[in-house]
Amino acid sequence: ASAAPAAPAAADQAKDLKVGATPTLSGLGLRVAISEGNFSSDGLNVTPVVNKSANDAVPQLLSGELQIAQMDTITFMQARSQGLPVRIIAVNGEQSTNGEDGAMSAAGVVAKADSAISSPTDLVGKKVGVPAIKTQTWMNIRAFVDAAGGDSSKIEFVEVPSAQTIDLVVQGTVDASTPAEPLMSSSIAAGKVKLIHNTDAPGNKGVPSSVYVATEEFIAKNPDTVTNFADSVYAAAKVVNGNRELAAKVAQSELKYTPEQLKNAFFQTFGVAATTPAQIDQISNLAVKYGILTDKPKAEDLLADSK
Amino acid sequence: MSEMTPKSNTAVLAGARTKARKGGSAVAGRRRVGIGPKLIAIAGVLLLWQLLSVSPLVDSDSLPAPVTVFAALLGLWGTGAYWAALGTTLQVWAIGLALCAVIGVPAGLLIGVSMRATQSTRWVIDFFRTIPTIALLPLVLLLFGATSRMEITMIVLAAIWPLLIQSMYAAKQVEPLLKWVFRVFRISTMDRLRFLWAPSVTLLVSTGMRLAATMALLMTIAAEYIGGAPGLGLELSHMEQAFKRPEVFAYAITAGMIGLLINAALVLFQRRVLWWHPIIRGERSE
Amino acid sequence: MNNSQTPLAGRVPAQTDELLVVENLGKSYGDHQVLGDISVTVRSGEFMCIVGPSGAGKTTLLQCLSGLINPTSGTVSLRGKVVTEPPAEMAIVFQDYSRSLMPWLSVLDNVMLPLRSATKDKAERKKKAMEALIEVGLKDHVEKYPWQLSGGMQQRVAIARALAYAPAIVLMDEPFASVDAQTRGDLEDLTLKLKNHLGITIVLVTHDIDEAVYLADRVLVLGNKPTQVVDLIETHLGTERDQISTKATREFAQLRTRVYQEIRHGDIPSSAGSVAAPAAS
Amino acid sequence: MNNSQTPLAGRVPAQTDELLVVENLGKSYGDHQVLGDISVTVRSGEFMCIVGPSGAGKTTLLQCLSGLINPTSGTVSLRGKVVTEPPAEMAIVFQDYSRSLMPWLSVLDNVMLPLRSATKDKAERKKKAMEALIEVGLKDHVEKYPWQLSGGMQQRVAIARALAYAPAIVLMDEPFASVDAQTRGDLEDLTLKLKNHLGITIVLVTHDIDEAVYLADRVLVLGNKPTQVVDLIETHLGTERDQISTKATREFAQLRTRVYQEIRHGDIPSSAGSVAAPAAS
Amino acid sequence: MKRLTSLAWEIWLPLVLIILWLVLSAGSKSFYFPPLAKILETVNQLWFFDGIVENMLPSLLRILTGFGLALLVGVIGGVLLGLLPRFEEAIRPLLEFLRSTPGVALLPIAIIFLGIGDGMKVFMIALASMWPILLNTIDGVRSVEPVLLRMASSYRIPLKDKVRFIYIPNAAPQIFAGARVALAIAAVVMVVTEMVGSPGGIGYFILDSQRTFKVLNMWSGIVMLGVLGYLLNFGFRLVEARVLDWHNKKNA
Ligand SMILES: Nc1ncnc2c1ncn2[C@@H]1O[C@H](COP(=O)(O)OP(=O)(O)OP(=O)(O)O)[C@@H](O)[C@H]1O
Ligand SMILES: Nc1ncnc2c1ncn2[C@@H]1O[C@H](COP(=O)(O)OP(=O)(O)OP(=O)(O)O)[C@@H](O)[C@H]1O
Ligand SMILES: [Mg+2]
Ligand SMILES: [Mg+2]
Repeated sequence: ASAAPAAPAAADQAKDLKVGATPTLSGLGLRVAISEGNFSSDGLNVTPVVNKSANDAVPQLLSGELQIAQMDTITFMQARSQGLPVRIIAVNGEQSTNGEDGAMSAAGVVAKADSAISSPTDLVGKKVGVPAIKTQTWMNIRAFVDAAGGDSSKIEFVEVPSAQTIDLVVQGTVDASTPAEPLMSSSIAAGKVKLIHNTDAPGNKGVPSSVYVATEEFIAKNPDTVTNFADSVYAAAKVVNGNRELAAKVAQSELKYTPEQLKNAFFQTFGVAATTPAQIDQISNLAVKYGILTDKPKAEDLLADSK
Repeated sequence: MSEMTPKSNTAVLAGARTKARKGGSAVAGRRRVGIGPKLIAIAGVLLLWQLLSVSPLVDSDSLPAPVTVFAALLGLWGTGAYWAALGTTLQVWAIGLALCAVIGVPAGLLIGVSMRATQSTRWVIDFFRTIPTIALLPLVLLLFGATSRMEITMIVLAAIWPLLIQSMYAAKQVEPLLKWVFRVFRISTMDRLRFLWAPSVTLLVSTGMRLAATMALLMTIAAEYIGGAPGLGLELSHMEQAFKRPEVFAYAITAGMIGLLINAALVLFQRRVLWWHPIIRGERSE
Repeated sequence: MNNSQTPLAGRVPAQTDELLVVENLGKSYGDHQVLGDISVTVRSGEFMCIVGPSGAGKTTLLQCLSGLINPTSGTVSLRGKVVTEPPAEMAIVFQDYSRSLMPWLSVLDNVMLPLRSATKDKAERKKKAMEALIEVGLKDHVEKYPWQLSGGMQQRVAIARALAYAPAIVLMDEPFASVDAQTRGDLEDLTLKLKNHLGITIVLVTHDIDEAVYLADRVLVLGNKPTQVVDLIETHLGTERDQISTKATREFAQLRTRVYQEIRHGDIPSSAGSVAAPAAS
Repeated sequence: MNNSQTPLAGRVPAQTDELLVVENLGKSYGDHQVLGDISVTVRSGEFMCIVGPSGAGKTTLLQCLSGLINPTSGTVSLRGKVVTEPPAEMAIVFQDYSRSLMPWLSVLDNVMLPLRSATKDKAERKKKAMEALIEVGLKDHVEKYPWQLSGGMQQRVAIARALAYAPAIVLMDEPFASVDAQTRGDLEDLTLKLKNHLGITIVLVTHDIDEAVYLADRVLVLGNKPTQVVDLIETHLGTERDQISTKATREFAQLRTRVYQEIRHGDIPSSAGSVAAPAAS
Repeated sequence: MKRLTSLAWEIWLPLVLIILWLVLSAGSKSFYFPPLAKILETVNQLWFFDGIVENMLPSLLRILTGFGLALLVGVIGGVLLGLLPRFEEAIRPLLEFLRSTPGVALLPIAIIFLGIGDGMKVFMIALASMWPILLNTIDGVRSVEPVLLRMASSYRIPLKDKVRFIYIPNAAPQIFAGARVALAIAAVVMVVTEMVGSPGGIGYFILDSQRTFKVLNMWSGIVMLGVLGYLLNFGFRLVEARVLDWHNKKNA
């Protein structure tokens, strides 16, 4: 990492960090890093703070209530595009697949088990529930439907509370919806729904789906801390990626999931190294294509270590 | 003066008690409902719920059966997290509500008394009270973070309106002739507050208090739920994230029961204080 | 005392007995003029009775006298000072007595309440209140609440409240309307006693002409539309009066006939000024 | 008609003129017994006046008669049928008239309200209400609200409401307490006319003994503690009465003295039964 | 003249506050608290008049139906429960319970039965905003002057007339107080429920702007919501001034 001009001495930098993270499986990376002691071995004292969305995290980053927060990449880009002074300091989750048919991932589009919908193109003209419109999930669905030759603009998207996604499909209120893990796998196992397609964008495997961000001010004042933080989460990711047992253990103890829920769960992969401007561009291209962003941001402006 | 304040207060309350008992056809005449009908009503609803949850109308995972929910509740009662969350929520709720009362009631009465004040504040009140507190959450988070101060701010922003508005209307309901009596006998401002205003506005204000208490509770939980401050709402949110529907319902039922208890206490208070009011005297109406 | 209202400013006011001076008083509710142009002076220590048809504006006049409502025109002054607020030395018994009692206070507390500012000692307050309640015959009902009392009893509570306040002036609006003949006589004599022994000035509105003549030093007869002073009659019945003997006198009979006719015709009868009108019954 | 109350069951009831029969009526509020043991019969078409000290229980008795409150002991029956709720043919004028009017309805609407169920046609209702209001002299105030009226005017609204209802029986609780002498006389004559020409049965509570004697066919005097019937006096003053001449008769003077003394002593005077008591004044 | 003074009294405080806000926020650099001038500019661009048609009208429709329903159910239910005190006491625990149950638990149930369309939204608005009206109506019905009730039963005024001419007018001041509180609640619930289902509505607009960090848009939505609230209240006040005319004059 390149040091900012006149970087403060390491001793003056923040060591006690409050880090906002989602209370879902995508927030597992941070919990693993804590429980595996990666932070403490780097001299950091990290307290996880539950943040349900980036909307709650950003004001707290600005006010100094939080030092670092985890959020999905698209939301981060939206914040950035509105001029908020935040940057990516590390990758959290990565997209686990290239959107191959039938592959499980962190979330997926499901329909009722006996539904006529069986492929992405069948979604055209149907009512699909997403957590929110113009977000990453929504964008990815459109991307793979278009890639499969469908016209994604003809899908009727509705917003549904994440806890209700399965109910609404079973109920028939929506034709398909997008549960996240572990709800998706347990519902499929229960025979209620079937997987149509995961919510990964085609060809974007390894692209960061969620990132850790901090304010520019914090990054400038605490360059070493930021580096240490990134190193710690990458170290933890290396351990937990592919280690179902560890992942399940931390998910049970820190995120209150039950063993039954996690039985078939898919654990997403966490980033083990800093992202590249090329990967960032892959996402921002899609975001611009689907109108989430009006202008394509310069990847360098988004990353802390390119400053 | 100070010597008599508590005394005549007790006198009033003592009067309340004796009257409530020996008040002849007046108070005693109003037959109160025992616990029986209440239990029957509750049992009826539980039965309906149970039937609904096992019926093919709804998926049993969507609407867990009451037995499942109560089993979950019993399970939660065994955890320290439940009680800690309950304690935190109640504490924040109490502070928030107290603030609402301290600001809302006097302000509402003052605005209600004066025509000019009513006119002056009309636009402002109408404007601000339609702005949903939820929309202000990021701003409040920016100012206070996910702390109890954030919660209290949210509570006050949401729950002050019932008290303010009910107090405004209460102030306009004071019997004009009694106001004259107090003017004629040049009764001091303190006494005027105690012996004219307090009894006259109690009904409307205490109903405002019941509304505000519930809104404050809901707001506390909502703030914890969305904003991530510790308490019942956060626990509920955890359970929801973990897709533990019975526990979610168990927490919701906890909130419902708190509301029930708070309101029962407030109704009891109302009955105690308003024993003289036709509403409680309940003279034969039919 | 502020004297700037008198036309002859600078003159030291003679120790006049003019207590309440009403000058060209007029009062309208909206467009509806109730009081026309009333001028009258209540003397210190006198007992003035006001009579007039129902709806004439007696209550309105009393409310103007007390400063509870502002006249549309003209002024009321107490000892030369314009009245805008109820003066400290004044007590009122309202016509709508039942609404003027606080349902949340017992009879005793209702009577004691106005005494709080003047009498700091609670026992003392209670003593005064009890005395007044005994005077009006409610000794056994002091612990009850107003809504547990009969109409006449409520009215007597209102009277007791005014008496206990020990005012210099009492305005009473049909204070005996709901009490029985016996109690009424007793209360009439009680008010006479207050006037004679304590020097309290009393202005009393009544519909009972006998009562007006029996009690009053002067009877103010109101009438016409808008309401004006029809007559102001000195009774000259002396200080000591008695329910039986005073009412049996010829003067009494003449006075009541005169008042009766004045109210009936809303105007001064032809024989006005003298007391020569024929006595009825 | 249900006749099971009469002791001689099976006997076909003679076309009796017993309308309201009160038998051994007692009423307590909590421990406080107000009415002792009252038995009295109101005849069809008669005018009965009830007098008695303030707080004696006149209002309570009237409320028992109407079935508004249940007696603690004894019964009230109307045409042989026990009264448990206000009978359709009965109207009441309440003592607390100002509270018995709805502040949110105009005077006219207040009077029209009870007519809604009997008279479907609104114009007809309005006509009846207006007639009653004109009778009580409120023609010009029908559009006002009760709280814009003087006390006496409010009381007359309450009277008009009862008249417009065209009942067979009217119970009136001190209905003229707040109106002036002139209006009072007119209203008294109006009620007499109702009785004489329309055959309405009237029970009227009053504190004015002259009024009681002047109006009544029989005067019911209440007294004692707990309250009992002290006397029930036939007046025998004839059907046609006149404010001046009737009140000037010797019988009238004797009757009023008798009633006065009975109230005063709460008991039948030594000379009771005869009408030989000396006339006062 | 009288109208002018009363208008002056009504607008001085809002004017002062707006000017204060304008001045104090003028140089604001804070991301979340932009200058008022900019907010007003955004209001002008976004809302007049496309935004009003697109977002305000659907919301207005929802809030009006929901609030109307709440009024209807609250008043009718309040009168019934007010007249049946024993029944009311029996079911009070249930009502209090329902009233205090968080929306996060009620919303799923409503979604199960009513889906995610306008039906559900209107239902949630009505359910949440009904309580103040209900409780106040019960109070108002119960506090009728006893003498008035005796009068009514002595004239055998039938129940429907009693309800119409005695109970409801007597409860009217309280009902209005409750309805005002209800309107505020209705707005909150409207915003929250618009997050579910098809996009659209002013609440959705505000929360979506928030989600995408378009703070100016968010503020413009808040301002418009305030204006909407003011307008609703204004309409409401016209009704109230007529209905409670007697009350205001009597107690003035
Ligand atoms: N608040 C008011 N608004 C409008 N008119 C009113 C109001 N108060 C009184 N009036 C009118 O003023 C007139 C006089 O009323 P007031 O009460 O003074 O009469 P009064 O002489 O006391 O009559 P009474 O002997 O019946 O009590 C009446 O015609 C009444 O209608
Ligand atoms: N609700 C009540 N609770 C307790 N006591 C009551 C109640 N109502 C009346 N009383 C008592 O009953 C007695 C009789 O009252 P009532 O009103 O019948 O008297 P009244 O003869 O009509 O008197 P008045 O001529 O003064 O109107 C009084 O002593 C009163 O205190
Ligand atoms: Mg008067
Ligand atoms: Mg009485």
